[in-house]
Amino acid sequence: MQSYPPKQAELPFAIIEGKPLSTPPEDLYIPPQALEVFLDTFEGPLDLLLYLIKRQNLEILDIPIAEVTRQYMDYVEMMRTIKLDLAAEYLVMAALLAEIKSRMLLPRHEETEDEDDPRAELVRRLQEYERFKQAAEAIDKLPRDSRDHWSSQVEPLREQKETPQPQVELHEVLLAFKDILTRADMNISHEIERESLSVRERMSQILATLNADTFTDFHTLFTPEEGRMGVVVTLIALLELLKEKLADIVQSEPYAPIYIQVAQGATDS
Amino acid sequence: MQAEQLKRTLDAILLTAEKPLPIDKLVLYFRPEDTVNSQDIREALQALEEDTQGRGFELKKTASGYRYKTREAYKQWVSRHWEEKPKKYSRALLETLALIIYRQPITRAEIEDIRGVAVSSQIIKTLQEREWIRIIGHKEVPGRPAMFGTTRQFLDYFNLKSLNEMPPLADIQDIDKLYPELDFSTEKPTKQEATAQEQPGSEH
Amino acid sequence: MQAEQLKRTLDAILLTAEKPLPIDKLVLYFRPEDTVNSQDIREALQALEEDTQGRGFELKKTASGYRYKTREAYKQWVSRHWEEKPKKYSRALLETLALIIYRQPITRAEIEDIRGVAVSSQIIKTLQEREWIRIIGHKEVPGRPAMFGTTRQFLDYFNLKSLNEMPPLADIQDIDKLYPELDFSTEKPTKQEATAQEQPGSEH
Repeated sequence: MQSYPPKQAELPFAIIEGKPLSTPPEDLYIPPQALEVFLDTFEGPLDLLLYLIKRQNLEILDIPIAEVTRQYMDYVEMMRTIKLDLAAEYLVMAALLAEIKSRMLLPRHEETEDEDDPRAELVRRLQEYERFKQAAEAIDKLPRDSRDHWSSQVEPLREQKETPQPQVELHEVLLAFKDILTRADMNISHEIERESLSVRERMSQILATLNADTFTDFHTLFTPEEGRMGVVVTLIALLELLKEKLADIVQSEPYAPIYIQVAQGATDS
Repeated sequence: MQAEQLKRTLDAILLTAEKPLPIDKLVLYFRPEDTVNSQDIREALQALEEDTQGRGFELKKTASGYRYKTREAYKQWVSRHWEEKPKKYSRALLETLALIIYRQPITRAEIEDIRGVAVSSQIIKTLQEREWIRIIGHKEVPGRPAMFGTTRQFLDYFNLKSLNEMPPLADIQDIDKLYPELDFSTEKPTKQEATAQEQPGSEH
Repeated sequence: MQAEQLKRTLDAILLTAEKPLPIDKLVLYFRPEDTVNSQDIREALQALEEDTQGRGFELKKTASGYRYKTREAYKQWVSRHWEEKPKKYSRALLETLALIIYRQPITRAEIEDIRGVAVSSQIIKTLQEREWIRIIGHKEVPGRPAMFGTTRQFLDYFNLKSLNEMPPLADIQDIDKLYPELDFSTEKPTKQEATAQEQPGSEH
């Protein structure tokens, strides 16, 4: 084909293997419904750029910067309009693209011919990122423990000797829990503290009592000797189990005995 | 499935089983298209038993099923695995334990959710072997994951009569209040504190 | 100890080991009166390896030593032991891991530089808790950031004897050579590194 005249100011929409393209292929765009999962889908601006380039079957070494920039900006704009929390990195990249675009629009002078292509640094970063993206995929395919094979669990026949168990102080457990609370967000920590321990404990006790195949009489779950407090705790625990759908309550007709059973299909271990 | 392939498959299953497996459980490891029945399994197990003749382990049948065990003759050497001093429990194990204490009944996925990282099977296994936690039921969600709770042995070890004697969350959070930069209760501080004052259960 | 007895003893030891065992650790399982040396063990291991030919498991040698593992061919059946599917790792985690593998020692900032996006603390924590990575030093720049590297456990987990067994990184196309007709600078043509293949560092 004829050699393409090097006109800096007007880039065609895309150059694929030296051929200028003036109309965009059909499958350029991420469908709008996919926008919601945008931030989950892309591992950052480099990943998004790679996607845009690959979708157009463009040569990474010769990115039509104007078009890619336009698409990239479109996404960033859409992200912002639906108020997704856009990581700052996306905006930094937007600025960089805009800068490269403007530099490419500038006519080049003879005396500055040793200047690099303004895209070179970006291309280098894209290529570098792509290598590790591929490496990550290769790593995921390596056979690994507990997914592709498992280590022997053969039961040892051993001499009767007491092996000392690690000692634990209660405050160590509490310190560990404090750490969790510190790390967990408000939502979770709030949820944790709403429920009282005695109710939680009673929930476990009731669940352990319930038999999968038979009904348990409502009354037998209560121990009057525990006093009013204990009965109330049992009742709250029971309600909590019902609420979390861990147990079912059954009454065949009004005034008939009330039975509790493990939630449909559940079996006690 | 061919007899030879069945034998090797059973070999792999038995090698990694954490408890003895009876034939009716072993059948469940196979899909319909494997066309494997109890009789096939019985025969394969017999073949495996013969194969282990010259080895350091054997196929033991007990009341609850089949399991590979090392042979008596080698127990003296095998016991050396446990000659080291007891190790300390990891942070991950203590955090998992704390969550089971305060959030029981709780599934492994829920623990992972709060901790934000995967909980290794080894941790759950260690806690179960120590008899500090046990499976108290299964949650009615896809996969029917096991729910864990604490045991009487756990209470005994820590000299507690009941979980009520565990410090309430308020106390644990007080430690946090010394470090306000941890932005623990910045969002809705009053609601947070109001609830935190409650003793577990006592006000109900 | 006779060769045959040594072989079976090792068989029993390896079947019940909770981690891979190297030869120098295996030697410690024997008493002086057993008169067993490294060379005896090496030979016995080789014999054991041959013995597992027709079985559902194999003797795997990884960075930390020898361990019996089920063969991949049977994973579909063996995985039935567990209700839950094995955890999938996110792309973010795998990419971070890839960078640590191939570019160690590397700081978090350097990882973020190449990925073009922040690395969450959670990912680093998960990788550390799995003991796949560890801090191997601090970079002598302001802030002295931690530098990460992979561990022996990582190699064990992925059944590698050394990092050399990792597939090499993909080639980088040379930007200047491929498109000479583009208006690239002709003055300094090979700014890009010409060496395409990169192996991860063999030491860790």
